[in-house]
Amino acid sequence: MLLQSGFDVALGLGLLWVAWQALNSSDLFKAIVFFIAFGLLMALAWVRMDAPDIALAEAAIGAGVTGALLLGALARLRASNAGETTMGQAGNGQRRFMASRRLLWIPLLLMAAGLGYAVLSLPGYTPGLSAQVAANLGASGVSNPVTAVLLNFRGYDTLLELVVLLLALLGMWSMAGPAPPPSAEAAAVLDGLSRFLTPLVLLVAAYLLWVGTRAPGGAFQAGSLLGAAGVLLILAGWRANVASTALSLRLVLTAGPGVFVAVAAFSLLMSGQMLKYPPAYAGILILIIEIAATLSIGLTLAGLFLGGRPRGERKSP
Amino acid sequence: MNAAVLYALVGVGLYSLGLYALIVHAHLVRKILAINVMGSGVFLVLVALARRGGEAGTDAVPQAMVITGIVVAVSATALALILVVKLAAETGYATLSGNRQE
Amino acid sequence: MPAGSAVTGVSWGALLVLLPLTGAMVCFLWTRAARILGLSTVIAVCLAVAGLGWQLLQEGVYHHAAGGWGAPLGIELYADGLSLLMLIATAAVALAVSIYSTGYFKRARAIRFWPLWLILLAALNALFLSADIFNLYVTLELVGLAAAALTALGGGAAALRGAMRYLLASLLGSLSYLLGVALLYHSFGSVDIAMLAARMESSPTVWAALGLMSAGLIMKTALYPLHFWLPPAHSSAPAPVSAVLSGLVVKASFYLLLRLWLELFGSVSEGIDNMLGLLGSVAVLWGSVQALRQTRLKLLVAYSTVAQLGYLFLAFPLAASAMTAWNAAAYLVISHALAKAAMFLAAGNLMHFAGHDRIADLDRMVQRLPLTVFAFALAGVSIMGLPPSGGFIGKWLLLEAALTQGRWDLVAVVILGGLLAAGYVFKVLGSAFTQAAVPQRARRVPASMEWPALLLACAAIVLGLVTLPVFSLVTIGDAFGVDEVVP
Amino acid sequence: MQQLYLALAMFLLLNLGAGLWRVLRGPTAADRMLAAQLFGTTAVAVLLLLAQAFGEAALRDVALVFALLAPVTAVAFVRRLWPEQGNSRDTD
Repeated sequence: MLLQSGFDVALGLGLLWVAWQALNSSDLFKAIVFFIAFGLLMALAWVRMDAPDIALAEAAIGAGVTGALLLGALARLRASNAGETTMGQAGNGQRRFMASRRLLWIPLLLMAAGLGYAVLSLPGYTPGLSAQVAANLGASGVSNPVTAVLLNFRGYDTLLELVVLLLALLGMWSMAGPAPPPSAEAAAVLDGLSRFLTPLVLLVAAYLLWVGTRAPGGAFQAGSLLGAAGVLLILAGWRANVASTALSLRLVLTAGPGVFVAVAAFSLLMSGQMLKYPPAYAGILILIIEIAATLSIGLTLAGLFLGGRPRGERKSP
Repeated sequence: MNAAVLYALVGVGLYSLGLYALIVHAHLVRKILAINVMGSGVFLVLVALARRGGEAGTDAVPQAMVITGIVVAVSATALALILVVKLAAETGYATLSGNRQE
Repeated sequence: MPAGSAVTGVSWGALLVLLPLTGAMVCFLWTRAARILGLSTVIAVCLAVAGLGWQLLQEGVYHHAAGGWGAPLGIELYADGLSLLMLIATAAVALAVSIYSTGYFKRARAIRFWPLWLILLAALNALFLSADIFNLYVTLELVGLAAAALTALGGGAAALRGAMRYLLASLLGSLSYLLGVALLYHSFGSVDIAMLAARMESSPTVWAALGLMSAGLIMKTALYPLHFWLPPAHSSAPAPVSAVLSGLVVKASFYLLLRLWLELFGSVSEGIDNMLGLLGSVAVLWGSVQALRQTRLKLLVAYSTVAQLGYLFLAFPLAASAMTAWNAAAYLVISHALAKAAMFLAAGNLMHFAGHDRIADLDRMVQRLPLTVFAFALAGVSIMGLPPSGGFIGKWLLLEAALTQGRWDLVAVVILGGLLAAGYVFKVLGSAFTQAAVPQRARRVPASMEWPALLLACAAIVLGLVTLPVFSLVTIGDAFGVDEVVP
Repeated sequence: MQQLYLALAMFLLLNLGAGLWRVLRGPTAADRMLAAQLFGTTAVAVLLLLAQAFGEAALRDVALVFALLAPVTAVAFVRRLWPEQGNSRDTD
């Protein structure tokens, strides 16, 4: 018990310290490395809170995609000489202004204290919805409660959330123009690594998707892994030979939200309530939606890392 | 004080640290990191408080909400990063005030 | 089966979300037909709003349990008169903006515009229909990201900077809101608004949630002093996007604030309403003065939005005469939505025509673009609050509520704000009548861009003539929670 | 037995602190990146220990994902940032 408390206290303090470093390091690259470490500690925190589903999602998205996104953006910022901290560029007046803003910690400390008090003074334990989830789990078509909530009980949220992901890609395409050209040919080691690692990642993604119906895992974790595999391939200089207008690419990108909307519309037509699955078919419907969602999430995340519309003409090994 | 409350307080701390950094720093990538740290703090509060009843209280609903939140956060981060990259390519600065034309 | 039940049998609310989502994806997949597909989707959404309205008139409030589970486990969609009013305003502005966009956006940009815009429309509809505070968080994020992406569509440093500022403000707002959601969920074990309302009781946690959610939504609504992101974003976006941002997007977060205030926090929020009133008053005066000082047309219109949003918050300290004050707020929300969208579309025409938006150089626009200037003037009538416009009714109701409660300070603010608004509207119109020093090149403005502005402005005026139907609409489901007689 | 696993996990967590120190001090970007990599490896070990201590099999999946994805950020660093700054000292 003591050891557990010690672990929790150390982890909590570590989280705060790493977050502070990630936010206030003088060097932006250092800040990003600390942020990647922060994601790692967050995953451990999720484990300690009995939330392995979130730990998986945090690990897959945090370790794979977010870190790569940040590093990629930093590289492009350095290319336009904007990757430094602003202190060097700011004039004296700017600095004084910044200094006055640093006094901000006083009201923020008060706010934090107030919020902390609010958390501590929560009226006694409320059971939340765990009882309802348990009672209806049998009719949901899956036996992992988190997947049941995500794809059945609160499937409407998940539908909208897949649209958010698609929206991010659409927004990026609308402003970014074509993706930057791939960097130099990958060295043999990287090439070998990506050839060796990609199938493994795909295999684990498939496993997580399959296991997600009854144990921690599911479409998001699997999709994030696919996305990470895509990031790896992009980094190794691999480019799909498709124009940005290629219909097949856009079909996969919209597969997740598309299938979800189709199921919603069909159930609306059949039962008058959107996303109400007949219990007998709930399992298979969820599986279909999850497969489509996994593909879309993976391709979207990889597309977001690409940093622009895919180029059509480039051919790579 | 049990572990759940501890983590919830850490979440509040992360939220506040992020808010501070968001206001104080001018570099947009730092602001984006700040938003992400704030988000992690909120997620931590959301999940941790569900366990203040002890080991028995694993509530799947906040966990599912956090997974939704993580995906939303990644989308927002990606969109914000590409905006910064474009802005820097256009103006040479990755800040909101830095400005070459005006 | 009579025609009526065929209409009421359909779940129009769910369609209001699914239709534009489908439209967005189809536009994305079939880019060649994006314009025609997008426009048809918006027309279909307008029909669905009509269907929902008919349904509400026949059967009262609309409930839909997504997934068939119902609260608290599942997500409930809910629509009463207030939601319907917002949906109607959204549909009206959306239709006008969509027609305008067919002329405004040329091929390459049109392909990018339509999917983003339809997702934004779906998100707005979903927000107005949701009765679940976590689902509302997702819709808020969807609205914010879509709006930021659309703002950046203009390209160029100003638009990118405006979009970035807006995105950061919007994310901060939604995260604060989400922390509030977390506290409420753990206080009462539900995220359904009706259930929370039934279990609500005052506690430090609830106050913290109230503060966080209100602050987040106020930030998104751009109430002074959290308005700093609005003028750069709204003035640098493409014209149809500006119209949507100023007309609808800021109203969405205000609507949510109003909902939470009326249904959740009304009983525990003593004293804060006066502060909101004070900030609203400052916003009205400061925003109007700023608008008056601008030399660029779009910035002027954007600052006018800051001022007009201030009026909405004047209703909070007057809530003692609830029906009048909330009716005033509802009236101001929709009349401003129509009038401000019309103004931005008209400003977009002037910019398209002259290639700039310097107010002083608006060279005899009244002869060259009579329809557009007329639209701007009509919208201005509603913004100023002159009869017989919708803006007049809203401000009149505010005055009435302020007078009955003896709040002379608020009376003064309303009147002064109206005078200042007259100042900046006439500043623009004055320049439109005079000859500029430098003769300028001119580009033709297609009819598809002139008429939507004019029709929206006319709608803002007509709104002042149909008060009784609007009032009776709002009473469906008794959103304001009072049984006062309609004034 | 559980106590032993927990004690080991605790020890590794403190080890992470040592890795963090290297991230903090640098002096080159490559040092920081490598420290973060080491960090990932340690986290994998912590996860496996916790999986054993609490009998939670899913934690092994988390460890697996970490182990698989650790190279991604490293490759991103090497491919995108290395050419210009890998060896140079940071502005500290």
